[in-house]
Amino acid sequence: MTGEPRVRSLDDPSIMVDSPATIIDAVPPYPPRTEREAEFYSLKDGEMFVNLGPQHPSTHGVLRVVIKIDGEQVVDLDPVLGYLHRGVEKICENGDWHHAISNCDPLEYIASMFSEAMPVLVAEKLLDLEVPRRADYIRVLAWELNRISSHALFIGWLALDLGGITPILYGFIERDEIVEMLAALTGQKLLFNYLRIGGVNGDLNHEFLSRLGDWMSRAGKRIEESSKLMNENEIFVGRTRGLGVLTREAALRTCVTGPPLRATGIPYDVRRAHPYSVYPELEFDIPTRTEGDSYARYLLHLDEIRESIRIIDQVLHQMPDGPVMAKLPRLLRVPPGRAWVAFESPRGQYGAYGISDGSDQPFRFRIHDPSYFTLQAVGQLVPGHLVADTMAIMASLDPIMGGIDK
Amino acid sequence: MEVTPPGTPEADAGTGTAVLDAPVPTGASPIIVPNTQWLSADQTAYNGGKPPTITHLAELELEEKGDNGRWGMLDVVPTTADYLLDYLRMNSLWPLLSGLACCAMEMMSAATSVNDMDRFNMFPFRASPRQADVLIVAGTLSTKMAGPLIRLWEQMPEPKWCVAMGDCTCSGGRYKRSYATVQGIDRVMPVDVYVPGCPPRPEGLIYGMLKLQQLILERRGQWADRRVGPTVPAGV
Amino acid sequence: MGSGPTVGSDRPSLLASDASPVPERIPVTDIALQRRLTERFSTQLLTAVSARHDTTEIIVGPGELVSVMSALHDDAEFRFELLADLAGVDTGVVLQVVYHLWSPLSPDWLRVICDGLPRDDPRLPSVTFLWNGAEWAEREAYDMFGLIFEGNRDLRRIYMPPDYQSFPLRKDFLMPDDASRSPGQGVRPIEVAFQTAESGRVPLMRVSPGTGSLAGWTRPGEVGAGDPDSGGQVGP
Amino acid sequence: MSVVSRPWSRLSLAGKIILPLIAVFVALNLVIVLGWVSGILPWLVQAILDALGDNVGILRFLIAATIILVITVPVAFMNIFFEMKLIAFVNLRVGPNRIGPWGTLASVVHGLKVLAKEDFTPTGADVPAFTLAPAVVYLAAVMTLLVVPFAPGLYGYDMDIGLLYFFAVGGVGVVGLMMAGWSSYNKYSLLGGLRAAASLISYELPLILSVMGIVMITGTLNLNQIVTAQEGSFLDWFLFRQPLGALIFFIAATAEASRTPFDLTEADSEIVAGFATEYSGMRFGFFFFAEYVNMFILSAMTAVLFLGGWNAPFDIDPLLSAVGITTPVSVAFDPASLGVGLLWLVLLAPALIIGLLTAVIWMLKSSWSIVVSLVVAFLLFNVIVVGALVTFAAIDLEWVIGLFWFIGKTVALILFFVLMRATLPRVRIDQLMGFAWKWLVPAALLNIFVTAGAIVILDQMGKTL
Repeated sequence: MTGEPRVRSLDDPSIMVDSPATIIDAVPPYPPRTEREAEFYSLKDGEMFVNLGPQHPSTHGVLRVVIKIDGEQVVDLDPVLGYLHRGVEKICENGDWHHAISNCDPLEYIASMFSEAMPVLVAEKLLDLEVPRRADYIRVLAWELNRISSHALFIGWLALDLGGITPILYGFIERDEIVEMLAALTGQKLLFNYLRIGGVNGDLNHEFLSRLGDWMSRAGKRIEESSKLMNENEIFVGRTRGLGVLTREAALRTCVTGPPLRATGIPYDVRRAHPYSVYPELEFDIPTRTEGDSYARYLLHLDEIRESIRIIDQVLHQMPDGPVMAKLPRLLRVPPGRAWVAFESPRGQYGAYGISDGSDQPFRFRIHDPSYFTLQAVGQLVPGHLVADTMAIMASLDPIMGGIDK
Repeated sequence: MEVTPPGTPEADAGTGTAVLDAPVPTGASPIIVPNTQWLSADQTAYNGGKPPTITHLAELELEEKGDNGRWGMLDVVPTTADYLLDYLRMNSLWPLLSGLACCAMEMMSAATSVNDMDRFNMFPFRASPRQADVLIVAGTLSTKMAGPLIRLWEQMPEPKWCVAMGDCTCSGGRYKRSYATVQGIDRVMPVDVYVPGCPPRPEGLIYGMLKLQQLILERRGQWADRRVGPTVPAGV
Repeated sequence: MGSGPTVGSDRPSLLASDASPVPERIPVTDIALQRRLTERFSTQLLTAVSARHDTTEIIVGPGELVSVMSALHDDAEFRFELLADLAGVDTGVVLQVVYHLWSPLSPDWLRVICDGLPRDDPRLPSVTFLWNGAEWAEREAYDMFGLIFEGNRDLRRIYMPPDYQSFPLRKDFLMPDDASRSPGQGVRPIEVAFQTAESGRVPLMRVSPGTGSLAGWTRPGEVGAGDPDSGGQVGP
Repeated sequence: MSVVSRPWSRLSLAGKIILPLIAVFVALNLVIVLGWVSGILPWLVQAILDALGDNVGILRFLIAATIILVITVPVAFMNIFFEMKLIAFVNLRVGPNRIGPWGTLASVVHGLKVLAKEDFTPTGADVPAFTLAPAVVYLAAVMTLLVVPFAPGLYGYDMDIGLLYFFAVGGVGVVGLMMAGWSSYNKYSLLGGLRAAASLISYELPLILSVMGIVMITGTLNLNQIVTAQEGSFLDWFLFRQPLGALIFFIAATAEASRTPFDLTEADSEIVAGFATEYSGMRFGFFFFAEYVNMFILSAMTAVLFLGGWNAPFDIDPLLSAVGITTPVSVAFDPASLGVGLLWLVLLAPALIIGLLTAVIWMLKSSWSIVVSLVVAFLLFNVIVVGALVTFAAIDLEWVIGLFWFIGKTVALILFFVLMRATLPRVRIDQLMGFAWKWLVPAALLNIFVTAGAIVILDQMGKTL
């Protein structure tokens, strides 16, 4: 707000510093430290920096992206992370294994049921603990419900970043129904602290089951209705088809997993590649597409919602009886060793690497978030497109800053 | 006061540009650059040691007169007019479209179809801080985000209000002991209404906004002095 | 503490007696993969190939990392195409970098541990020439542990502010128990500055089970056998 | 200086408004008294009256411009309320329902609140351009309304080049948007201003070409004559004689008003608020209003050019004559003939009718007190009288019924605009330009050729299109 030089000509817009409404000046005030940074922060004539974020309507949280544009065309971009860094790994090392569950909860605040599963699965693997089958089925039920709510929000956000204001509200209707349903099961609406080492917190209750049946009776139809608003929309298809094409090789080299990887034709889904829980006993397909563009990712999410509804149907029919918690000592001392678990979240392969030194606290707890790796693809996909497409591509990769910044 | 550490491109410029022997900083000698995270663009705001120039009450704050006698001879009429103005402001609160973390989900959910904030004219969410009235800080505030958040607050035109949504913004919450978070946003910016909960339900946020309406009406045109620190307004 | 348990050992479950009526799960390990690894990298591994659960594990030194990883990625008998994870580890004595790989040819995860990186100047080659997606993971490891990946084109801090001076996930970085001080009062985030090994004061660090009290805190020289990851071999 | 500035800064906004008003009032009184005493004032008044009598046209123009400038504000409020409620309906929401009956006053509250916000000029802004831009945009929108014929005999100014004036003045708004985008000293604003310039200028072309067919058919640029050329039933509207032109005009008008799906100028999800990013307070309010006034004007022009303006979709005179009414009803009624009866009528009739209604209501609804029923009866009486007057006017004065049809058509088009905003996503800038130059312009030219050919052929056959 003070001391910025006044520029009065359009000859060299690049020396225009950002005005107050962009809350950070794009160019850092210190000398570049790496050759990549030096290369990015040097301008050819006609180019200028535009700073999106950390507060921007469509960066999905506090992501900050510095884009170098030539007219309306994006030449290069540099994502800047860390505006939501909460030091979860350090906190997990300072609390015991049970605290880790609630500390990992807010990482993926759209699908908390997945992020809170990391310490649970790691500790169970280190304990060689056999989880009761009913607990496993309940976990799968909760996971798939949460996956559907997350995908519904993805569809809405993609439309919102393209300028349509209605689909996000329909998506939120779906999401609120499912989340209230899970709140009846877990007691919390957003950050369900439900999974436990050796089982789940509580058994299914009547309210949850009645809400679930009520929702299942019309879930498929509702999904088709709300997707019809966009599938048959010429503007939407024209803006997303052929946009941000990610090739197989690039996806593998960039360590992209989840829907963006499956949209390129690689059927990598941890539920099938490394079966965990009771997924081997369930029938479902891994939908893939070969185009690899934003439209393919959008359609892939729709297919995954249908598959999740299939899984939920089977789970409800095969749900066994029995306990939902294994017997565990009150003070849980996890035997020493290392363990790596991976499982499929709505955004790809969630992973956790835990080291225990025999105490009740994890010695090291590494959190692997899929969207942290998926977001790197933006640097390859966006350059060459227009400013408006930056938002569409980022939305179609579906990053969640809570998991990215940890 | 820029110190260029050894190992950065300036220090040993001209080294090989091959990828494998790229100049990289050493771990033992940390990178030292001037602090840009905590100096907001307006040096005179908040921690600058000088009185704020953003609000038009700056002069009064200089004279430590508070809000007493700011009308002078026209005491009756402007106060009544301000009552009317505050009635308008109370009924048209445009929040800033900015969410930090988890609570942002519930903030959006409060604006969507199920529980509709638009009924109370707390809509639309403005994307530009220049046109916003309320800053709903929803989610954990990290030390890296604190500077930008302060600057957002400075950019909003008076009269403006701040609602701290969630435990993390009220007190630090479950990340209070972290090395990278601010223990409560009232340490870096003024707060009018606190909405606890992790996260609060949308109904909780709407209740907090209704409390904010009550607060606006009760201040009768006299805005709270923007002191950084826990300020629980009277009468709410 | 005595000598720490070796990592590869397949310990029986603590709860085999009372856990559940279902018999204990037989760990699935890919014997063929272990044999192939042993034949291929017999000279380059620091320890024998070990396996537990569904994870096969090899430990290499920083010198051998490039050849081993490129062989794992390129050879037709391995084809570990997907880098599942890249994690830094501070054992309290040395630093490690842990890679998890996935191959369509094997039901197992492969864990490659690059062991024996000295604390004061931990340097190892980058794997961005195989997976350019590892760039940000290495930036995170540099940010949290101070690991220097030679060949990473963009080794900056990614989470902490650029003027941050220590590495939070190292074991000598102590978490403050009182959260009274806060950046809001002009104080930088609470941290214990990173101390090199040859600097005078060696900070207390946790290498053995600690419950938060000083009972668990020891100096790095004293133990080291106590923690599972150093496992006796420190450096190549 | 501080002697003046310090007390001034202590005043609140209301104080800053009221204090100058008092000073101006006192000054005016002094001027009047002195002028009257010295005899200057009567002479001045006489001179002014003579001057006005000489040229009534200018006077009429000034009055019309003032009235139109005033009525744009409630028009904007109305549009904003329609938008809020209809979008809420599409979103399965309730929408504002707290202020006023059914939340009808929500938009008014928003507008007045914007008026009372801090007015802010960012450092580094080009102050003159920054200050003038909202006025330019708003006035460009308002001045186009001057030539719109609302009803027979009800128009701001009857120009022979009305259509040309409309396009010419409407194009001035682009200058304001570019001024805002450049002077805000912000890159988002810069992008928004340039986008506005590109899209609006390229859509002016199909907008103008699409109405050439009408001009060729009617042979005039005068909007009143264009409307009168569409008299008769709704089959005579140009919508059915120029369907392609109507379509092109509506699409181009959507882009001119920068409404979804062509609202790239303030694309929230891309460039924060476009050219209005740095504007706060009432300056932003001007942009905000101008958008909705533009929407109203373009709907009105679509109604005038293609939907027959004030013409009724069907002729209601036969119906009325069937009932027995022949329009215009000639009321031969001389109040003086009543003599003192007029006094009774004026004084007693209301009281008597109100009393009767009160008694009836009080007897029918015993839960109400006599006072309440009195109030209700008074309101009911007023409703009856006003309704009777309006009916009489609608039958007798043709401009009332004309205004009714005109406003109806315009509001229907506005609701269609809003519905598009609620359902459609946004196009990209290159798609926008490509659509204008590759599809709309050729189609408009084709429309012109076809119309010309039809005119010539029908002329040979001795008919007219």
